[in-house]
Amino acid sequence: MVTFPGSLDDRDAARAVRAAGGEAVALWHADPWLHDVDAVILPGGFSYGDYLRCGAIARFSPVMASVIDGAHNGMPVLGICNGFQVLCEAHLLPGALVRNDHQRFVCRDQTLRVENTRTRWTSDYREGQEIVVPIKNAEGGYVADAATLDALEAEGRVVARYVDGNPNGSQRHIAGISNEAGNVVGLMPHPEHAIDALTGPGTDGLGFFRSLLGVPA
Amino acid sequence: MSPRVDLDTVEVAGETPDRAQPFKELGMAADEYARVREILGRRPTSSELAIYSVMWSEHCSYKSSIVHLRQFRDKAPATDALLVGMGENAGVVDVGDGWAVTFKIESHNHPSFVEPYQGAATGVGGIVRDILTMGARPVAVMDSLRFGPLQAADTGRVLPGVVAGVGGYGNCLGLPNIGGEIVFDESYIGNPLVNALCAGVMRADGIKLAKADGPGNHVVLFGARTGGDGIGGASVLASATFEAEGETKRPSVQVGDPFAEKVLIECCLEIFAADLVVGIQDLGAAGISCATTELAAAGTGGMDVRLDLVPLRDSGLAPEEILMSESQERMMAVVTPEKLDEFLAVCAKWDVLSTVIGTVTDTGRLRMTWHDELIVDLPPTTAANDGPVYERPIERPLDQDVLVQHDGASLPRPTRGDQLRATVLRLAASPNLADKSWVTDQYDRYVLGNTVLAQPEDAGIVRIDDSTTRGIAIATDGNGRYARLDPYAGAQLALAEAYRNVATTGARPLAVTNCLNFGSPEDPGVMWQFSEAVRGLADGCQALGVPVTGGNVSFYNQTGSTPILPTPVIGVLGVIDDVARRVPQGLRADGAQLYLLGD
Amino acid sequence: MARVVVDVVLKPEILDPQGQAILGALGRLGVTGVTGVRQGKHFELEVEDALDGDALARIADTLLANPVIENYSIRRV
Amino acid sequence: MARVVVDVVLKPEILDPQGQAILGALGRLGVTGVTGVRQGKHFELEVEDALDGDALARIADTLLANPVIENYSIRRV
Ligand SMILES: Nc1ncnc2c1ncn2[C@@H]1O[C@H](COP(=O)(O)OP(=O)(O)O)[C@@H](O)[C@H]1O
Repeated sequence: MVTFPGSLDDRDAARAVRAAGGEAVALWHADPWLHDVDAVILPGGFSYGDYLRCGAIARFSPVMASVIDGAHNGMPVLGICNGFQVLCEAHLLPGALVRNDHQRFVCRDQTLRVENTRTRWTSDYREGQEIVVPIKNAEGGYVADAATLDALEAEGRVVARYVDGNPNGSQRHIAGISNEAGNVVGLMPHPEHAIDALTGPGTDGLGFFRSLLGVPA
Repeated sequence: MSPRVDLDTVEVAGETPDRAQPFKELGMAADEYARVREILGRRPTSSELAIYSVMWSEHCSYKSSIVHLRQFRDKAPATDALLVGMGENAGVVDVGDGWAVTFKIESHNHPSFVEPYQGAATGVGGIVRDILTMGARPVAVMDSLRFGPLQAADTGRVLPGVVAGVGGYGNCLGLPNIGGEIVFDESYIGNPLVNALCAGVMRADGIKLAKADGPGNHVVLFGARTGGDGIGGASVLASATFEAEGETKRPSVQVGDPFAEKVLIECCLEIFAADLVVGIQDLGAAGISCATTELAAAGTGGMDVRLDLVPLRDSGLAPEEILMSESQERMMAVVTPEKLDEFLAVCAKWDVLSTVIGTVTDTGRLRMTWHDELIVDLPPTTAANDGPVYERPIERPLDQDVLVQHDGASLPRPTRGDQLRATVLRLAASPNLADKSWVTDQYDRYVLGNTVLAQPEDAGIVRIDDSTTRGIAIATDGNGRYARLDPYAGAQLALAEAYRNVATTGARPLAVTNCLNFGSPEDPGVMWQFSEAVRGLADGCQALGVPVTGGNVSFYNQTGSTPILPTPVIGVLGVIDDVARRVPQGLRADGAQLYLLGD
Repeated sequence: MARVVVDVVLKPEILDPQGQAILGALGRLGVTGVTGVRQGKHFELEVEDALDGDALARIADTLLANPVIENYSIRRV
Repeated sequence: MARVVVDVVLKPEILDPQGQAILGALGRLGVTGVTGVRQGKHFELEVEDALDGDALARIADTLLANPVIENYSIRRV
């Protein structure tokens, strides 16, 4: 679990990892050593205040050099919200995330359809399963050129889509995508806020963390 | 920067007793100025005048309200829940199992009118630092807002910026917003109210206080650099003393940097965990003037400060301006020599600028130098605690009787079904009653993973930490129309509503905070509203057995001679032993029975 | 039809957290030689030729910039 | 010492909700004659004279703009 200055949901994501039965290890942005972890989560928040562009500055932190290496070597990496933005800025995932079409920050419970269950982070779900997970972002609209979008769809790399209303103007209702190998996933919604019915809309988000722990590395 | 040739030093002040000083422009009365001269036995230097003028302002000294606010202490019910009472940055309440909670509400009304986004954002930033200063991790924010009618042009300008500012700053800090209010009324055109509440959690043995104890200890300024924010007043001083032409009036707008505050929070929490400070104070409205005088007054009593060491954003700032700057995201700590290195190392880890600017002394004097020249030499308690106190004239307005006579009995009432239907629809569509998710959906309520109740519930609940089942419930309420009709009862109704909202979640109400938004204290009618509201609140708290732990007064909310509706906003905090047992509102089961309690 | 560019920058005395963050990032990237960064907004407007300078100034003043904290410049390109 | 301006704009094919919103607001304000608005970013850099064009392009390319969605222009002023 990486903490950048300005990360906010790092403790939440660590809690989700523990809830799924894993051990959460804190990684610090300035420390390039990944402490021999099996997978990395880039949490939500406003790294470096999200000044300039979301994720643009975090992408250059020392820890990211190691994360990029690891991702290329097949290590599972999940970027949630701001983490998704960092992954796009780091070119581990194609496209970019731009300001919501309605221009406001939006926080709400969102229904998603899981479309690709072959990634390291989604194998615990059924294909087509609908889940409810909070979203909260101001710059969550996924954009890419038409060729990239077509390729993502053709290769089944759209991991999840928004159903019942697109909360931010994301192209083709994309809520999350993966890289070709399926080890790197970026998600705009926050599964770490849906692991306990007491503090979230339900427990639908746990599957992302369970998926990782269920598949042998 | 080289020392100023015509620096107004203590020595110069002694030699030029008759030099005219712009105390009026700084909002100081002639007799207040005379008292400063009496305290010092000479005329103040321009830097000393800067300090006294801000510390004795209504905003910092509560000079018009303090005689009334004392009732909160005098009538306080006996309670053993109170760990720190009124007078500190925020009160602290014992919530059991060694946990303590601090909470407070504060206004940022005028700045939000001038620059809605930044005004609201820095309002949130300021109250969060107040909570942090007590040694607590901030865990939730709430906001209580008042605007003119939805259709008014002023509302169209102010409202979107205020909501975006509250959200922008709070979301970026990673603090869940768990509730608040938004009310529309004519009287708030040109006088929007932006009251922000923050709650924080700590171990009861980890409370930090704002005091500079221990001669020889270091005074460290850390956080953002000091810039020309909010020093409209100080430029009068600077120009009157060294640049007769005067530079362009500096902006009174403070710009917030939530990212800087977020790292400041994490940095402070690490500093607290390692027990690295003797005392700590946030820099709010009166900036360095307030932090130095209050820390010294509450501690050993003296402090030496080298003002030229303050890191600046704008190298041209004069000492008077540095003293009055309201730059955000700054803190001042008192650190022992043994712990200084460790303190500075934590700051470096978080990339937080930290600078030793002074030393605690036992001289009973606050002394400041500017490039080795003495520019301030005063007894800090005189600035921090012994400000002027006014018994403002109070008079029940003449129109009050007429107003109250209209008890509504003569208003038309719906009698038929279709009329009732139309009335219900009109009420449901009124902005004051309609769904508020268009506002609350702009606030993050999930972050930190401890939010158990939030919008649209009448009270928010957060679990205080995920190692426990214990939680706190908070509600804020206020009704200016009731308070206008009867300020005494209006304040009590607001208290009772917030109290009920907390109680119905299953939490036990423990403590009260309040933000008193009124017109000009120089208007005897307004002062009557104020004194009645305070009396009502104090009596109400006594009857309910919950103490007032802190709050804030905002006067001068008026356009011309027309004040806003008197608007006491009351926050009640309660504790719930097991958050899983909280009671949400709404009917959750088919066949459930409805009961009406009370008469 | 003409194209007009309006650049909006924070007044020099106003804190610019974004510029600060970029400067910090450049330092961490090992880029030397940049000593200051201020971030502002850049607007490109398509306007009819009839729209005069006064009208443009009004647009900049009321909508594109907040004169309390920002300055702007207008140029036709 | 030199001052360099870098303007960053969204590529034409990328939707610009901020520009759209401004256009809408102009309409509501009764301003006619503006037919298009795009919003971008404007950076003012203080740089040492030794910093050459290549170095500036690298800064713009890697940090100030995201080439996936944005174009930039650099000018010394
Ligand atoms: N309406 C009020 N009710 C109770 N206490 C108040 C009220 N207004 C101010 N106070 C108390 O007076 C003290 C000074 O308040 P304030 O100046 O707002 O604090 P700060 O120094 O953090 O700005 C605080 O302890 C505050 O809680």
